[in-house]
Amino acid sequence: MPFIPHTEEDVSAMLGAIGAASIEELFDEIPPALKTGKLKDVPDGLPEMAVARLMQERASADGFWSSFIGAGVYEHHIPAAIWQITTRGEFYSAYTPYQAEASQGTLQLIYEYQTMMTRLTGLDVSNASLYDGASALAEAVLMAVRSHKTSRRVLVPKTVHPIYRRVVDTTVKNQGIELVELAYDPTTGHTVLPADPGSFAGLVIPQPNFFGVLEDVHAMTDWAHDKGALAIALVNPTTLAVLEAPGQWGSRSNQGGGADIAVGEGQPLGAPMASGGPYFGFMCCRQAFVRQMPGRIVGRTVDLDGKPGFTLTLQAREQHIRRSKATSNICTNQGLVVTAATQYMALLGPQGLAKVASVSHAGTVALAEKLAAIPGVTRAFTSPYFHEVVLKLNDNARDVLRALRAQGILGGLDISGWYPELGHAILVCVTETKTAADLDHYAQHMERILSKRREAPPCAYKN
Amino acid sequence: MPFIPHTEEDVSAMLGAIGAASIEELFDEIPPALKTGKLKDVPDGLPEMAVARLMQERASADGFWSSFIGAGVYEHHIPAAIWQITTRGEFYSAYTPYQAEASQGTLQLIYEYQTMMTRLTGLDVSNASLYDGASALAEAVLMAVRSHKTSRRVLVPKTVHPIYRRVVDTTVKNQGIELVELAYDPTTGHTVLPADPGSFAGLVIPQPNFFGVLEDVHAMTDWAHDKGALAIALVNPTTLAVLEAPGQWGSRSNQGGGADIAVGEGQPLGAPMASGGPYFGFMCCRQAFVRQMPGRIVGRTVDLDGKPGFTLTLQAREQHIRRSKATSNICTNQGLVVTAATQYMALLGPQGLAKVASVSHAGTVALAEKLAAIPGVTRAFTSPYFHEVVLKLNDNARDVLRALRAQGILGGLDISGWYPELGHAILVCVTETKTAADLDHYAQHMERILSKRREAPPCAYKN
Amino acid sequence: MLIFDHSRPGRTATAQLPAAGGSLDDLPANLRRRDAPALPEVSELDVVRHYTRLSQKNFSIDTQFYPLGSCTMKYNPRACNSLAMLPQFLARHPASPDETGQGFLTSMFELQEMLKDVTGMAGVSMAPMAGAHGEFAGVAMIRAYHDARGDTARREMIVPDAAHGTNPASAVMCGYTVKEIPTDASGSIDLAALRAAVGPQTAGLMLTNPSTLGVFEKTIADIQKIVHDAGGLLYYDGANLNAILGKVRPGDMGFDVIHMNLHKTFSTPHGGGGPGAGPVGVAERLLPFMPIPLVLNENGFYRLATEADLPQSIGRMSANMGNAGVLMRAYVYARLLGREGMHRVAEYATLNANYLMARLREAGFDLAFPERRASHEFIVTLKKLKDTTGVSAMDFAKRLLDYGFHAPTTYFPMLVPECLLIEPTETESRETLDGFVEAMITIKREAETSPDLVKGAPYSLPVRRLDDVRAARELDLAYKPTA
Amino acid sequence: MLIFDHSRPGRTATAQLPAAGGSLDDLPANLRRRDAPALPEVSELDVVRHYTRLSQKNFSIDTQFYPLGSCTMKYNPRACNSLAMLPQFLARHPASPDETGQGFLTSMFELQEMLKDVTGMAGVSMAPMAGAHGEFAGVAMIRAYHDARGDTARREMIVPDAAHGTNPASAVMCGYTVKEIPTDASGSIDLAALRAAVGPQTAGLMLTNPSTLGVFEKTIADIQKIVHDAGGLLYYDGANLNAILGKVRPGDMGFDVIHMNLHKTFSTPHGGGGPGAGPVGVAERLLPFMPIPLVLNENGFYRLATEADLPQSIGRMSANMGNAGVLMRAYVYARLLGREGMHRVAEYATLNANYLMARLREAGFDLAFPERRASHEFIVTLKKLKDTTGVSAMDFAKRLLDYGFHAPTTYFPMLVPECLLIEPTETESRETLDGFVEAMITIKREAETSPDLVKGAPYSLPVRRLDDVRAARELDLAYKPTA
Repeated sequence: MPFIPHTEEDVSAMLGAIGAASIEELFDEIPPALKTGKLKDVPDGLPEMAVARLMQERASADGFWSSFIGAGVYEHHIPAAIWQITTRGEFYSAYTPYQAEASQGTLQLIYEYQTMMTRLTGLDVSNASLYDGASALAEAVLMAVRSHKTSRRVLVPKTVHPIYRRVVDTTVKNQGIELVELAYDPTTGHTVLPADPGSFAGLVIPQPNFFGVLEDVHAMTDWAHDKGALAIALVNPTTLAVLEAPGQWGSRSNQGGGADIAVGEGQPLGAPMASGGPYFGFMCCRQAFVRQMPGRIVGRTVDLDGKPGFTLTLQAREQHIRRSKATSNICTNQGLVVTAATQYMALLGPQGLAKVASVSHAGTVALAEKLAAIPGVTRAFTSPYFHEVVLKLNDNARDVLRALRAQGILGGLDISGWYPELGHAILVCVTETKTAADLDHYAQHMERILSKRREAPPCAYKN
Repeated sequence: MPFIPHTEEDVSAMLGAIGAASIEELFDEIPPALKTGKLKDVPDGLPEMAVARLMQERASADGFWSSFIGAGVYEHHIPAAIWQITTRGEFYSAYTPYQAEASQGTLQLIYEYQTMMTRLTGLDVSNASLYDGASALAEAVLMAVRSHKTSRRVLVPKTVHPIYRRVVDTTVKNQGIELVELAYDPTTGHTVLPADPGSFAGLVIPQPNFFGVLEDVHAMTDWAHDKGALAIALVNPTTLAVLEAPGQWGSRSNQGGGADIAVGEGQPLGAPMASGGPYFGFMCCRQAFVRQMPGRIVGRTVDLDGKPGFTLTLQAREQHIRRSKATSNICTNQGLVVTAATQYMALLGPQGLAKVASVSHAGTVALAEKLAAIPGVTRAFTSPYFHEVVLKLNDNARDVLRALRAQGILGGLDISGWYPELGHAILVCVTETKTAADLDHYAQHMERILSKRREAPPCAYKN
Repeated sequence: MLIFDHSRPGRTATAQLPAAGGSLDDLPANLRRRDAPALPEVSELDVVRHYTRLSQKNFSIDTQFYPLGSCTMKYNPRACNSLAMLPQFLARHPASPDETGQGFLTSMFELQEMLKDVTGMAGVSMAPMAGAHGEFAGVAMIRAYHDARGDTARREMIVPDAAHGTNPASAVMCGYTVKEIPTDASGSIDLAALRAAVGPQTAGLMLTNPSTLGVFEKTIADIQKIVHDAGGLLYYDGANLNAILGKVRPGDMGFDVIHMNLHKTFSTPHGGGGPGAGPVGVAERLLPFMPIPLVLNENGFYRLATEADLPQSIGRMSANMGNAGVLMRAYVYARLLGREGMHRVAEYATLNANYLMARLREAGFDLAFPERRASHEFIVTLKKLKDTTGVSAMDFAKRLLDYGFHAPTTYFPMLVPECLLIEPTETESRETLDGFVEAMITIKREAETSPDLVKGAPYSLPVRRLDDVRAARELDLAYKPTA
Repeated sequence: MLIFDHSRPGRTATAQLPAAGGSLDDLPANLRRRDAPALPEVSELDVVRHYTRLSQKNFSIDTQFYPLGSCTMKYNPRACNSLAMLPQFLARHPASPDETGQGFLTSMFELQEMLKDVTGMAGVSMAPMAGAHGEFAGVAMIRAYHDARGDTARREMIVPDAAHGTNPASAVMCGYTVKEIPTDASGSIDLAALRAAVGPQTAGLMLTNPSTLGVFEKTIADIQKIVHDAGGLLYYDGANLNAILGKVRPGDMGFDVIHMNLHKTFSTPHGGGGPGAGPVGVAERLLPFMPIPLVLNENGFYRLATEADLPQSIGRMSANMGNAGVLMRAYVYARLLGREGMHRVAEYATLNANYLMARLREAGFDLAFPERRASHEFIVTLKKLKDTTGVSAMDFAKRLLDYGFHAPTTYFPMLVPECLLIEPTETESRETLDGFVEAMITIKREAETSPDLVKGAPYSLPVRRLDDVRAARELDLAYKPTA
């Protein structure tokens, strides 16, 4: 019996102690008519050996690709140490640190994580993480509405990742919150601030935005504050090594200005792409809003002997105490991924993270120049971008990407469906994992494909 | 500087404390003329990211194969838990447990390993492991000679792995020890005991032998003992789950008979094949010979409070104390692989190991029958075999194996060079990792190849 | 020592930095960061040593028995971890075309199908990333259903008082008001109260079965009828699914929607508090509302469903497809267990719980519901001990840590005073349970003879009892060096 | 608790057993086992929990500073482990054709070339599986060389008294007698004694440089000339290669043969005592005698050399190609370090050693060779402390464990009384070294004021001081249940 240690002798001795004749008898409070027969769609159990072979075959079938897709999830180098330590049993198989004395490892790590995130974002406090970047943005919207006394409207630029906007919508729509979409300038790719926004609780400020374009975060922050609303930064943590911290946004950041809340996707900090997760969302805010922040929070305190130690705190906000009055229904964080991310930030440090950001950016610039030199490829926007760029093609994006795929290249994300006004447009990203040869390889094939030159069909295998 | 934590400030402060002007000054006792210039054949250092990509490309180039090669190294399923635990830093990066109090993890594990090995072999004591099976055999030969008062001759059947015999030769030849080769019966594949062997210190008894053939270990053990020599068992630990333990060999095993020493290759117990290592050799013996046994040994004792604990013991045999009078020059074991093997034996248990052995054997029998049914393939020997079998081909073995390789199959080991008297012969092995479909796939291609039918050439890739 | 204490200006883990240089000169100066973020500046050895040592300060399943009620801390098979982390799986970008992920998507589809089978539901979406996330999705589907029918007056969700706090919290997030109903003395829902509570305002009832009191709702058929007759839907909180896996299916009990905690029943790692996974299963009438994406099988080609496939979907829960790697671990677990293994889960979890309950009862502990069968968990109440010795459930729990056992859940469910909610799970051996009983007996004796000893526990852990009040009052949530 | 204490008849880790059945009926009954071997019968959780907990009872580099002299306990980069363990590498059978292992063999060939470069030797074979195994190979090559020239009277190997015990032991295994020569007061070889020792009987001299006393043999040029002039060969024991990597090469010093400990200088894991790897490098004249296999490059195709390629080889050392996986780790390490990294190894190892020596001297510790530079290690002698307080080097070492530091090597080299041989390695930070100095000072003070405290150490580990005498006298080498 996989994972069940009981011998026949155990079972009979235990039933004896209980005073039951059979295991089945222990289920005598379940109405017999409801009991399950044999399951139909669960196959026979397999030994680990067989499952390992199956999964190895499936992994081989999926293969490796030269990917230039970003769009919120980034292929960064993950130091080997990180997951070897993260998957140690003591981290991997521990529960939520409710028994603080028996969980100082996890608790101290989260405290360190919180500290690192406040330093990256330039804000006062951080929670222990949320599900992912999109849900973190949704929670930030809810938090802005809770914090704002009067308005239930939040402004969300169209330059925010389209799926993030859908997640926010799913999350808040039943609570009578109105999401107002802000347009972007078709030339620059910048968000356009409306002349007469009406009253609103918060403004979401993506930096860089979904197009990779750098928004004028200072002006946007000041504008939100001028209107009495909260500034919600949506940021990529890698870029924070070199781009201004949300806490420093705006002209009045030294007077307690700056963004009020910063959220984002933590995946770039050491989480493998893994078809979508697990990642984690981060959330930081100014001290004033800490009691409105959802999710777990770890604090430092002392023990009976006065020795420092760590514990979950501010639990009075949470659902297991406040129930229907809770700040949110969230009662986990993405602990294991945060374990990895904390090590990632420690290993990379300020120098390393800045280098990852700048090398990735330089790669994107180099590729964009190579590609834009090909007839039929142009940059969509004129503004400075970071690390990711929108290119317009003179051919169907889906077909071009498919042709690239035949060469083992995932050439970017087709965003024509989300932004039909851009025509055939792809969002292309380079990270530090790509060499100059990788960029050349991509550009050569793009040039060939767009010029409609045929290549001798290779094997059915990608090379 | 990879793996060097020193900042510039550290270096100058440390040089200050030393009273040196530069790091170079610390090498002022080295004659300047001898100092090294720039190294030539070491390339520039690469970041982990680049090395990871390089190694992943090399691994992909080597690929996966459907292998039917055994010959002393066996593809068994290795439970996922084992190497995840074995590579925990506390096992992986610990030194030899000289400071016993700070090494109870490793020491207790080795004590458990020693216990398991004595139970597998039916002998009294085990050391903490040796380099590999071949070198363990060489050490057993030396040990037999040390234990025997008069003879420096040891009988080694030709049915012992040819490379093992070479390793023994390399190891013992400078010590005036004579190795006497014993022939085998060309029909049965059994070792033939010579009528007049002369005086000898030990007889090596392989079970199963290199051909997979089961030797009459009882008769061989009795014969060696009758001649006043030691019986040295050379065994595959997996097979000991179902084949008689060396300690029980011979008709007088209940009167202290049985093999005197048992050695073998530990690889089947959880070590990946990994192009050859690291594996470990095991060595067990009767209590009477414990002080002649090379290698580390762990014993159980008590601490100052009378609490049980574990420590290296019988170190007085070893080189760091006895120097030129030492039992051997060995001062390591294969600790990390033993760490894996101990978990393997615990996870499999007597039931599991017996099942691995019997399923592997049944697979070999099934494949041998399928192949022997093909015109041009015959079994080389008539005797019962275990888990591995010699097949004679009516075509060049190397060419046949190459043709199988084009189908992704490694069809066995060509032993024609070592045993020219067998003609075109291959040694074929099946383990529990192979399914019935794998066996059919092999047999179908063997049939096609030997019948000289052509197949449409596939891609240059194996499928 | 914090990682920041190891930091020295200029120190780096060089092997982890890209070799190439990169320029940022094309960026507007005012958008660039003025001061580098004060992340630790440490060596690779510093990181490895610091976090390896930190890990050793945790209790975990891999090191201790962990009978934490309602959390299902069972063995997380190591193969689930290594197979979900095969390099190709990890390397796949979530926005890659479905063609490049058939291995992954096949696994996901098969998991979906297995989850449908074990729950008896008509459809499953694995988008939610935690139990509470699944609850939200489930309640949102209930609301979408009523709204789609124009039945918009149903704005009240009924929740038993013993429910997890997430139930009312999730209901509120969907714009519902919560009506709480009481539990009777035997630990069952008070049917009369339920009858009184339902009406045209009822959106549904959220129920955990077996309940958080560790007992099966024997009147589930009646409950189902009352709610459905009133026009409400029935929500199954899958927190205790492990108790009935393979024995009785929520779909067969008449539930309309269910969430599962794969980190409980399907043994994906708890990871110190996440990531989990909270797939939702639905009955036929809720199929159109499932959150996206889910996996579709089109003649053997697997693809992620989009808004075009489910135009009435409640929408998306995450930027991608939930906690995919957690789902992969659950898939591997399901394949290892297989059909027979699924049937065994509830059986042995229940056997272990009832055995432990019997032994503790025999040892003189008071059970909250002595007349009931334990499900996979049960409740001991230390009220009498507290009254006579002053030793609380919390003291008792802390002392267990000294004996090498993680504490059971304390003070939940709130309606039982000084309670310990104990869930041994099916993967623990009889010897381990016996060892736990020994420790319980010893501590009881200590409480009776030297209560201060117990009140001062723990003694053998990295820290002694921590001051939670101070933690909440003098907030210290991020390290600030005292310059 | 031993794993055997968890064993119960009939318990198994079922997921690890093959599903199929197998028959053994075709085997002769008398060759089949009568009684099943009494291996543990435990669950997978039992195994994971037991060995995870056992691991926590170890000190290791990943958890503690480990200044064990002559052992080079430096950080083992985690990438070396994971990249050597890529699934395809692990799955390759050693007898597979070279065509199926070009990725592996390319790596091995490049490692060979790098080892040649850093040692200045003409050829390298990586067959030996440990340092002592490499010593054996090296001495065997010396013997093969003399024998091949018919120079068979050379049957004496000269070994300094400070040498590792493996040196004389390896020489004896090759049929040599050992002649020991003394060390002078400054820690150098006594040249006069060496001159007196050499002659037509001299096969060679085995030398560690820097020596085990932690100092460089300044007269290496003279030593080399004396031995070579006498017709002997010069053996370099690479145990201390980390001290000179990238600064001076054994080949340039005139050595004819050398072994390397990759588990020291190339940072492959010590693994609780192995596996290591002990490649040998040789000068031109010993090339024909190298152990096989080694890797040949034939126009970009890599293959393992056989007996046909090296007919005069001393032969094979293992059934396959040595500890291949260890070599892979060393290869990854070498690529991570690269040329500049190699040059830095000795520099920073030496900086750390001299810094630690200076600080301990300043703190009042006696150095064995106060007038000499430390190489990558140095010796403190506690003779005076022992004489005045009774606290021995062993007591001191055990007390260090209580402070969270692994002890230095004690009582080696034997010619320095009450010695601690201290090797910090290049991967430790100044702060760690300072912490160690603090502990040393504290213990010295304890020894002077409360010597019994130190003599009773350690106190904070899983066991207190163990009775080694009893271990050797009342041998208990395997568990036997007391029935």
